[in-house]
Amino acid sequence: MVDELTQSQLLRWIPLLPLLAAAVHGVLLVVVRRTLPRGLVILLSCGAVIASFLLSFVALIELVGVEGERILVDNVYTWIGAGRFSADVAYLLDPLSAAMSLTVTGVGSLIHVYSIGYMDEDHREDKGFQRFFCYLNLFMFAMLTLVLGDNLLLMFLGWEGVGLCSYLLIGFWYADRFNAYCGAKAFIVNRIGDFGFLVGIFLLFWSLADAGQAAVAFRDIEAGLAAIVERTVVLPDWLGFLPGAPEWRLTTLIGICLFVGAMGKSAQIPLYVWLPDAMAGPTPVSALIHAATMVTAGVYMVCRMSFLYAEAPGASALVAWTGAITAIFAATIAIAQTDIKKVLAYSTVSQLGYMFLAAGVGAYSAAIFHLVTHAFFKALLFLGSGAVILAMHHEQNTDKMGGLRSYIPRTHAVFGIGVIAIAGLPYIASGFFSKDEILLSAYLAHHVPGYMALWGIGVVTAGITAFYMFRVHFRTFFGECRAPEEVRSHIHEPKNVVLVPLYVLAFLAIFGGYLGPSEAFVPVPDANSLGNFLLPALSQEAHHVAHSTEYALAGLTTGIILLGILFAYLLYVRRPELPGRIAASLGGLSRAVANKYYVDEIYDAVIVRPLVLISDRVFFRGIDATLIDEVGANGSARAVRMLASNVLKYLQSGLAQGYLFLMIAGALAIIGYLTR
Amino acid sequence: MLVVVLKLLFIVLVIMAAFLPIITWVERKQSAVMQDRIGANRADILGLRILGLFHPIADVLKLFTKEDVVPAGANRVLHLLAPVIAMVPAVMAMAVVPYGGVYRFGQTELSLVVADIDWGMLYIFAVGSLATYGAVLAGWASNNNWSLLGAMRASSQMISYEVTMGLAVVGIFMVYGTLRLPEMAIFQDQTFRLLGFLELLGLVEALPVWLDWIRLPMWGIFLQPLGFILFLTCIMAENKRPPFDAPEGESEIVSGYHLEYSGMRFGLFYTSEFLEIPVIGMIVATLFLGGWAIPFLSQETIIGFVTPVFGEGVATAFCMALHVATFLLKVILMIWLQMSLRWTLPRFRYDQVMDLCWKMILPLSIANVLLTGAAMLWIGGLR
Amino acid sequence: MVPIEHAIALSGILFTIGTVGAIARRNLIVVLMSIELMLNAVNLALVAFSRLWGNLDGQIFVLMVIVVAAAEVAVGLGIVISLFRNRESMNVEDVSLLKW
Amino acid sequence: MSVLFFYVFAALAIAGALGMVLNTRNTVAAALSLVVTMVALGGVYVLLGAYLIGALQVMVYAGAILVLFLFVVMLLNLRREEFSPQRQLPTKIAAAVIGLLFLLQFLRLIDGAFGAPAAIPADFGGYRQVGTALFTDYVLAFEATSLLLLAAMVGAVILAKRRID
Repeated sequence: MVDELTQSQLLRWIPLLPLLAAAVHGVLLVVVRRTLPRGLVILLSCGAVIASFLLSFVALIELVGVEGERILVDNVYTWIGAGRFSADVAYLLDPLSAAMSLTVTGVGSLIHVYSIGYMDEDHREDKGFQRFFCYLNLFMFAMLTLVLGDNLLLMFLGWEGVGLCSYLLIGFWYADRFNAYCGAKAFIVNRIGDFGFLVGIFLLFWSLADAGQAAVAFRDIEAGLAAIVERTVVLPDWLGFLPGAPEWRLTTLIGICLFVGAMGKSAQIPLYVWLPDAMAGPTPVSALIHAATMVTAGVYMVCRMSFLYAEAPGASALVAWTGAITAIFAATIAIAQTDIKKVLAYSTVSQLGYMFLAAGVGAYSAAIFHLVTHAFFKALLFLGSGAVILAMHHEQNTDKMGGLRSYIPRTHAVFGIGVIAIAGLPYIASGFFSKDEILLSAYLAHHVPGYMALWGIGVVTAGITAFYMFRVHFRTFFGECRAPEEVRSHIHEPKNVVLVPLYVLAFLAIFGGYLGPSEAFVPVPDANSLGNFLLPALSQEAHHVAHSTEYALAGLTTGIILLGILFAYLLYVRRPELPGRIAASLGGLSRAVANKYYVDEIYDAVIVRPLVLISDRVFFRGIDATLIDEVGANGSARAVRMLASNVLKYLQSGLAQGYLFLMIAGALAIIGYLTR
Repeated sequence: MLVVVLKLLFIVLVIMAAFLPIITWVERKQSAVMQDRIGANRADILGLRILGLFHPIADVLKLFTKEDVVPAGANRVLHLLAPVIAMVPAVMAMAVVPYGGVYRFGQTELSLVVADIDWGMLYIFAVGSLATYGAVLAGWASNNNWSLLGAMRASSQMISYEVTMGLAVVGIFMVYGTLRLPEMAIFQDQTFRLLGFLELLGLVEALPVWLDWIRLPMWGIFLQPLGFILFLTCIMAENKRPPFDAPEGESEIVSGYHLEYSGMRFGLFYTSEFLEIPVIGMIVATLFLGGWAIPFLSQETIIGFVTPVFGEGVATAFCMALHVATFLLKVILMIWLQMSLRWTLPRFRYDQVMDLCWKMILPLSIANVLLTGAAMLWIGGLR
Repeated sequence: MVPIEHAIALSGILFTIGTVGAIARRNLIVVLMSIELMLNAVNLALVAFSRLWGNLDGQIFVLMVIVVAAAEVAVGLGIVISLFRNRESMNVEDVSLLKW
Repeated sequence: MSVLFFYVFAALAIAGALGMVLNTRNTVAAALSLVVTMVALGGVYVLLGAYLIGALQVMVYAGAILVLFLFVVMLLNLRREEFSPQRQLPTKIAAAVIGLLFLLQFLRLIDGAFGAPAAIPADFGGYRQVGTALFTDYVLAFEATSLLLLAAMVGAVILAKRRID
């Protein structure tokens, strides 16, 4: 069914170029054990990524040029062909993946350039520089495969690939055990999610196969979905408490399974715990992988499968509620964090919550819109914080900062822009339009149970977001400097190679929102260009609402945001001594918040320790060592040896004729048996 | 049936009764001539001794009347058997060699070959390969170390030369496209233009007509000169006469495998050796010298020439006689060649014999095969 | 016309004789010869079948078998010779070192 | 006629085989009786229409392989078997029994198992047909055998070479 679509040999090069660069690096590092000169590394890696950015741009133009259904495909080769099942390595460019790939490559190139400056001191250390760019390119390949892949398997390949790269990059400075630990944590938590994802894929494939529609390509799945929409599954009794039990729609079950994968990858409750620790990696990594691109893979996947979720109201509701709760939960945690990157990490979690909220209420275009804008300003924020950290000589704790405004004004400016953007002040912040669209669609989502509550949570979270972002900003750049003297003396603006990407991102953070504002705010025809561009790729019905309501909602949100900003200003600029007292008065609550609600500790106690204990005692010592090794392997071997050395050896008399005799006898026996 | 028997008798009688004694005499005479002696002129009947032509008879009488010794500790049966076994193959080989073409008298057709089998050459090889046993058994049976040495030399030499002999004539088979000896003879009845190769090489467009008259018969010796030399060498080595008489080698191992033989049994070895000489002659003549074919004079021509005078029957008979005569002539030529070689060349040392086989003849014959194939492809491509 | 059954029966008989010889005789060379005999019996069967079905493949197989037999004899006799050099014996039972 | 020949050859072959196996005193005699078998088999092949195979049989087996055997026997100069002619009876009996069983089984199986032989073209089994088949369908096997022969040759040389030390 792909054949009558427009082919384009161009697509394959978008993911392939970074892969080639990574391969060159890898071969050099692993096989040849030599490092390229720094200049070549930069040329190769950044060149590859920028090239694939340009390619995606060209592809976009080609895509817009396509009349009829806007889809480009590039069948590279048949990856797996087994009977009636076949999965191609094929790339598909529709509006959704176009937006994604442009975001990924665009932000990616900027961050690559930034990394040149940031990883500077690593280039004389052992191969660090090249290794870093090798991983980064590999990540770009995996991410683009995830985004452009035209079937679930290819997507899963990319899915795992980005997981691997995130693991490698979080533990990039593996010399420090803690970083390695964080990497492992990220990997394991992701594996849990991936398990759900995989189960979802299998479930989907087999149910389709039962319906005689076996397919893995998205378009085929979409076509074949009608066959299984009506299917239902009966839940076991012990799940009776679930809403809608005991009979669920199959699509709901599949949707939930897939969403579990999204939870892991996109750090939603309960699997968000890895993301804050992922900040152990270099800051560009945090910006690229753990803010802009990889963590949004879950959102992308949900949107990509929107046709499925549209048929699975239960799953959608779960998505929406998970997103909302995550959003406010993470936001509250972010209030009390002192580590600048941790704050950003939690804000990322909560923003992802927003996106899922949008996806859950069926506003997929809004989700993608927010994804894009978030990519811009969150990347900006992370890179800005990176600049700060550079300036402070790898000091991340905001308690040791303050008053940096005067030392590094440029950084202060761009960071401020980022803060405003995420807070979402009208018209001057890209965050405003996207967030507002999300809230609006939540407000209108009558088909989702408790949609008003969702909307309320969204609004409150917006306020909290504004509060803690400005808190960080104030604590970092205002007041008097709390840094020790010798540090203070060396604070300096970063190099241009670091600053230029910041400027570009700042520009995007301001004006990125105008990709798709609602007509209510920007009264020009086809103002919401991104949304309209995306719509055909998503199964979502556009909502129509009076502009007045939009104004009212937006006004309310903005008011709350301003309130949050005001609080922040009061607490951290006017009366810096207040927060301490408030925390003291709140006592336990504030401690809980500061300690992220002890979630890690709980997981550790409830899941990790028992698991380790059981694995060690029962599975390793009990089953593996004793049962399998001793009894199974060695035991059988011993038995054979006994038999052979005591009985059978006498058959080997060393007399060739004896063997011949036995041979003939055996042949006779067989012949006699066969011809009896 | 009767015809077959007659043919058999003819060939056997001609070769055995007529050729053998003469060959022995020739051997003596030629050696005498070549060594500048007056040899073989003692035996006389009533005082008249025509060039010692009575010597063969004397030989036979002597051999028959000699005492027949079987050495102690010898294996009697095999000792008795060996000479006969040595004799048989040579005789058997004659069965497939044509000594004349096919002639029709009225209704009946007469083809002058005892057994006209399609795989004649294979038959000859098969039979020839059995010739080894005579020497081997003789040497082993007579419980004597010299004999044993001779036997081992004989066996290894003959096996080795069988291989190369087979390879040497592959070229001929390729050219003739058959293993059937009568067909070979017929093939060699044609002629070819000596300078034809100039056309093939493209040196000239077409030969002037008068040059077409410079022709050669399509004989193996012209088509496969290298093959001819190699084959002759091998087949002479098969018949263990000088210069390939390492198995006998009087000076080293006292006349080798038939050291312990005396009387008529030695006579049998002697005979088989001499019998192989004309057989070799016949085979070589058939393979390389056109067999019974008379160059430039085809059967039709002869018959057509004579018929008006004497009538067809006589003409055919005449032609037949002519062919047989030609054949015998060629055989005699070959015999003479072998004789002169035998008296010209000294004996090879044993290792030299083997080296000649494996290091010279084998590669050469393989090269010959390759060349022939290439040439045939080339010419075939030109045609 | 040769009766095929009898030809195959002949091959069976020869094979049996060869087997018995290979099992019962102690002289290494005779054992080798018995194996040759067995091979020949098989060849005979192959030829008979190729005649039966009018199909040449059997004869091709015979050619292959002959080649293999030649190779086998060459190596086998080589072994015999070196064996005889080393332990002055032709007795199969003298070469039973390779055992438990 | 040919049937008569066939039975004669068969009798010769069996006699030769028996002579080979039963002759415990004289290895050379055993080899010779095997020669008889081989030649007889060659005859049988010819009667069965396998002319090329027949010729090759005589050439290779009778003409080369068995001569090789004799050669070795002479080289090692085995007059009689060096070991006591009396054999341990059990082996003999076992061999006889297994042989008998095999023969019975075999005869039971082939009894009336075949129909009339197929009609065959002229010069079936002649060198032309076999050669064509050998060099078209079976050329790969042919090449493989050449490799096998090479290996065997090298092996034999290495084995039989007298170590100079």
